[in-house]
Amino acid sequence: MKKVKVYITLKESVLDPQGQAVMQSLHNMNYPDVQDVRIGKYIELQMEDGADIAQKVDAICDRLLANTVIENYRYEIEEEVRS
Amino acid sequence: MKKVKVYITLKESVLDPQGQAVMQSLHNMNYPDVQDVRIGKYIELQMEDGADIAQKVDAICDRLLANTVIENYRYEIEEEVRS
Amino acid sequence: MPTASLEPSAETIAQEKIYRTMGLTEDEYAKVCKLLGRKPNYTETGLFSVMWSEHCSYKTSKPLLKKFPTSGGRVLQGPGEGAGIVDIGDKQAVVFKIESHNHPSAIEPYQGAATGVGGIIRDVFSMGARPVAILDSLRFGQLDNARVRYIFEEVVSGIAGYGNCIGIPTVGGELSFDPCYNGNPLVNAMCVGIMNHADIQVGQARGIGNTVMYVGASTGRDGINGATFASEEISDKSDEKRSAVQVGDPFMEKLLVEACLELTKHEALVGIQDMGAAGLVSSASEMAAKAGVGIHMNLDLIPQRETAMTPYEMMLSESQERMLIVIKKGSEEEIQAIFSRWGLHAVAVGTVIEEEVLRLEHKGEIVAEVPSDALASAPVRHMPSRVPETYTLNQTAPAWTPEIKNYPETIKRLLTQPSLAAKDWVTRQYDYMVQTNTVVAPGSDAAVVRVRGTNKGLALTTDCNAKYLALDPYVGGKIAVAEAARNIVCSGGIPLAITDCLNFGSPEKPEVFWEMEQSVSGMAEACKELETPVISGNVSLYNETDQEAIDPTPVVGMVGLVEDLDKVCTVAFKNAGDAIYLIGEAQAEFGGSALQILLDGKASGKVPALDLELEKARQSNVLQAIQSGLVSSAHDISEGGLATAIADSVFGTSFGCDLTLFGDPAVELFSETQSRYLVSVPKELTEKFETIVRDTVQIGIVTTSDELHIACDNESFTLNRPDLENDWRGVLSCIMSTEN
Amino acid sequence: MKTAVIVFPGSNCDQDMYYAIKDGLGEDVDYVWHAETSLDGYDAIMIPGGFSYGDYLRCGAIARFAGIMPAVIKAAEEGKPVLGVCNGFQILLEAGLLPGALLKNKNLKFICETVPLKTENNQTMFTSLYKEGEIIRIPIAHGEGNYYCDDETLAELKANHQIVFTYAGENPNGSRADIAGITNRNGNVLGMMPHPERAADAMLGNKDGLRLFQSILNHWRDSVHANCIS
Ligand SMILES: Nc1ncnc2c1ncn2[C@@H]1O[C@H](COP(=O)(O)OP(=O)(O)O)[C@@H](O)[C@H]1O
Ligand SMILES: [Mg+2]
Repeated sequence: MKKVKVYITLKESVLDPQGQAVMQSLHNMNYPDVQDVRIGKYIELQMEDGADIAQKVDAICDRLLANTVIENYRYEIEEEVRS
Repeated sequence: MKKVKVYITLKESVLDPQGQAVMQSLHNMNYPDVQDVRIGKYIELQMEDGADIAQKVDAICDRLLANTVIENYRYEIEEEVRS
Repeated sequence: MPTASLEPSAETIAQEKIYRTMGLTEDEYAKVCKLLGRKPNYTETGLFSVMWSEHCSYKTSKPLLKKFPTSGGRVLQGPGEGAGIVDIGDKQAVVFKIESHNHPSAIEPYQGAATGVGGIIRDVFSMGARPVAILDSLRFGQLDNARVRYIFEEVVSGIAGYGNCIGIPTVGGELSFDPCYNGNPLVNAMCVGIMNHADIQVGQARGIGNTVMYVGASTGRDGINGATFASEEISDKSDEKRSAVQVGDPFMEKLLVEACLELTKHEALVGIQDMGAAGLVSSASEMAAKAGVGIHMNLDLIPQRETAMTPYEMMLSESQERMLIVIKKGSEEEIQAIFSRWGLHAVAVGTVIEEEVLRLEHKGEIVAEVPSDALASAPVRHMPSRVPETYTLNQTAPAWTPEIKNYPETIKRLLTQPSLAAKDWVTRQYDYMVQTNTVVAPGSDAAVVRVRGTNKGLALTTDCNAKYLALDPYVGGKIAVAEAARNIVCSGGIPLAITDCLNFGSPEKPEVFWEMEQSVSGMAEACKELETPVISGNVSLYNETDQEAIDPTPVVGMVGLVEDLDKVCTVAFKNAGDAIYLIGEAQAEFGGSALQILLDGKASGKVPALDLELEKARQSNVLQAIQSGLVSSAHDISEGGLATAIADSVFGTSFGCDLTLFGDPAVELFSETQSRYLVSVPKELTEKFETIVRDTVQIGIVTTSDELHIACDNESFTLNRPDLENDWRGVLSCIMSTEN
Repeated sequence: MKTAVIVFPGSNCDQDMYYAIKDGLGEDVDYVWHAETSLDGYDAIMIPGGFSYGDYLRCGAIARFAGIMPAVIKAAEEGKPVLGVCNGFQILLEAGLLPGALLKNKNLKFICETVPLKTENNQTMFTSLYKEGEIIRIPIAHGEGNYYCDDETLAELKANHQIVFTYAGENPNGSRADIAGITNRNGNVLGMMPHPERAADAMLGNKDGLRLFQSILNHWRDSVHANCIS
């Protein structure tokens, strides 16, 4: 079993109203040091291992998890640590 | 200038309807290998450096970014690579 | 009886008085022991502690609730089931109920409010009705407090998030702000559904040998002890009870609505109930107790979201979007097919048994066995009551009289109080149009929703002026019901029945209990006189922070029937040249008025008097005039008096008015004397109108101007509608967008 | 004309669309379940609003994998009118039948209100009964209606007259170029955030949306007529 961590971020050219709003609040809350905020998604998948796992993750991201018109994605495949 | 990467995840016992819906859809799309999906947030902050940056990030997460009633957060502070 | 390894034994629970931390009193624990004939184990103690909590058992409020009239010509189902049912003709019925989610919303406002909406919707469709509308009655502290703004913002988002997604329009409600709610917001949600008489369902587990099925979301550890929590005061320690917060899944509930409505048409269905507060234990024990049977349930079969859940956790979990159904033995597969079409699982988890017990099996052992009716019938608590000193003081205080120098300025200040300002900032976030039946959208006295396929409509409102109740809970309780009825009448509806949500502080305080008694008496009397029985309701006690109770806030949700949709009426003026009439005379009654709070900073003195006979007569006259098509617009005079009523009637229109009043201008414009209305009538119909409504005077006409000219004795002034409206509309969005 | 209203789990404006066509237009209409695979026999396809699959992840993202979607794509390719409203628009974008994407409203809140729209193009099968430039009032009700596309796409949309409706008053959601609705290149697939089906009933006080459905009906009648003659 693997743990796959997927990070989805808005493309740079796309305005991020949510990030802007958070930044505005941070300024109001007196954190002027924050100069930019971008909000994306962080998705964890538990997947069965297999030779083609990377390919599968790519396909899953392309087809479902990310909308490549506006988003980029990257991911890491980690060994699942059993507790 | 530092880049702070914040990962916000739902606490384990908290229901994740989004993750459930995505998993169901992955199964329908014929990816039965995916056994669990949890959806969280990934936030990037650009912040001015300072001795107390970690403290500030903690405060920002506690006060605004994460809803600590149902969410956990962790973060990494990275040197900003200037392009 | 065995217990899960880490749980304290029955002996330990008794010796170390663990039952007390679980919420049972000494007396209650003794009674449990007596009922069982032995000491309860951990799971059983848990079952009793939630089922006997105030939230589930109404143990302190039950004696009061008996005062309410609960039956009447049209009532098909009174209190006791998921929701009440009232006949609306054509073999159709309206189903409704209101419920609080105050405590969860104080801790996690988005999810607290969202799951409050989800819960009340389940109550309505579990009766077999299709939910057609939601109303929300909201009260928050002062908006200059950042935490209050956060709670306000998130509560509204949560209601919107759930209601919009599930596709039920949120068509009305209330919104007000007062420091007494600073630490304890009130979030009450009401759901209204429509059904055919033939489809009425009950939450009963009839038929020995029948199958008990579990449908909907799987069970997790969320919300364990939520019911007990809702019966405690909010304190700093509340944050530690965070497991008490559940997350809602409106998508799941949408599927559940559709599947359950399909199910209600199936002859194999015997009973259905939602798993609300106290989840499985309350649904199972109530269904069994009502039918005089027992249920044997195998907990290994309960769909579980988390690993290693104990019987205690499973039984007490408040995971959302779950239903318990009882079906005829042998029809399991057919029923499963209905649910699987909607992507849901239905699992057989138990059987109806003759012995009147709730018997729980887990991993091959019986882990709990308690009489089903014992769980559902907590010992009633009779609380002492005492008249608060403040009440006596207010009754004897000299009447407060306002001193007004600048009338236009006072009107503007009044209209820009957050409680009186436009609610658009909130209602714009609600999909109030989905289902395309919303004939009157938020912004008028009552919302009106069409009954599709007929020319009838339902008029819906929630009301409660807690300031009146704070001064005089008896009269205030009467007014809450009367005002709701006025709002229905102004929309062209016949008041049918009410649901109520009794929000109070701790009943253990004699003064609070007195407020409860008085409020309920007042409401009950008004319900009797106005012939609007109470068909469902909810009690939310312990609404306190740092020992300070909220103002008594018994919210009234009322439903009326509009028999002819072509005669629907709203507050907005419709035609220039229409005559403006005032119905009822103003007295110098300012106790608890919006003007008093604005100018004096607090409510004091005697509240406006209410004569129920006069109230009823006026209502029937006004309704008759509306039904006869004589009225262009109608608005009751409530908070803020005539001044705000006039403003409400011109806002959103392109009209102005010329008004001439006689008497003390402060009284004429701002008094909150009851049973009064502002209506406009087409010129050619004024004579007919005056034959139906007698105690009325024409005070002016509707004009095409942007200005409101008002003359009263020596005062005469002009208001500019666009300016005033601009200020009024901007209040909430301004507060909510600029500060942080 | 026989119309299909596609029902996804979580659709909630399906009935509204159904009644607009049945009662407003007086034409034949069926609900078609998302798991069906054929739309043969239907003359027009409606993808209604709502929250398909809860709109979890991204609006419309999950719905586009439903069993019915290949049939929707086929109908679009055959030139049948395909209308996606609100969530339906989002699904059409996710399915690639229309260009661009929708982001959260700029104020980050759900917005429900009736807004003025300008008819930018009345030469489509959806808008022939509106006048060029006509201002109509149609309700919006969405949290993610902020239309986004890149410069190149925007230029194409303009060049091909694919922008059919724009917000005529204040832009409520921050959409690019005030876009409220666009068609594909062929002009037979229309996606729009505003809800014409909510403005198709006099009892609710607004019939501005009904003409959109009447336009579709006229187009269908003309095409049937043309087929008969040929
Ligand atoms: N929280 C809310 N949710 C939905 N609608 C609301 C809410 N608060 C107020 N409204 C609507 O705003 C309008 C004015 O409310 P209000 O001033 O309380 O009316 P009234 O005094 O006549 O009861 C009503 O149509 C009411 O339903
Ligand atoms: Mg009113």
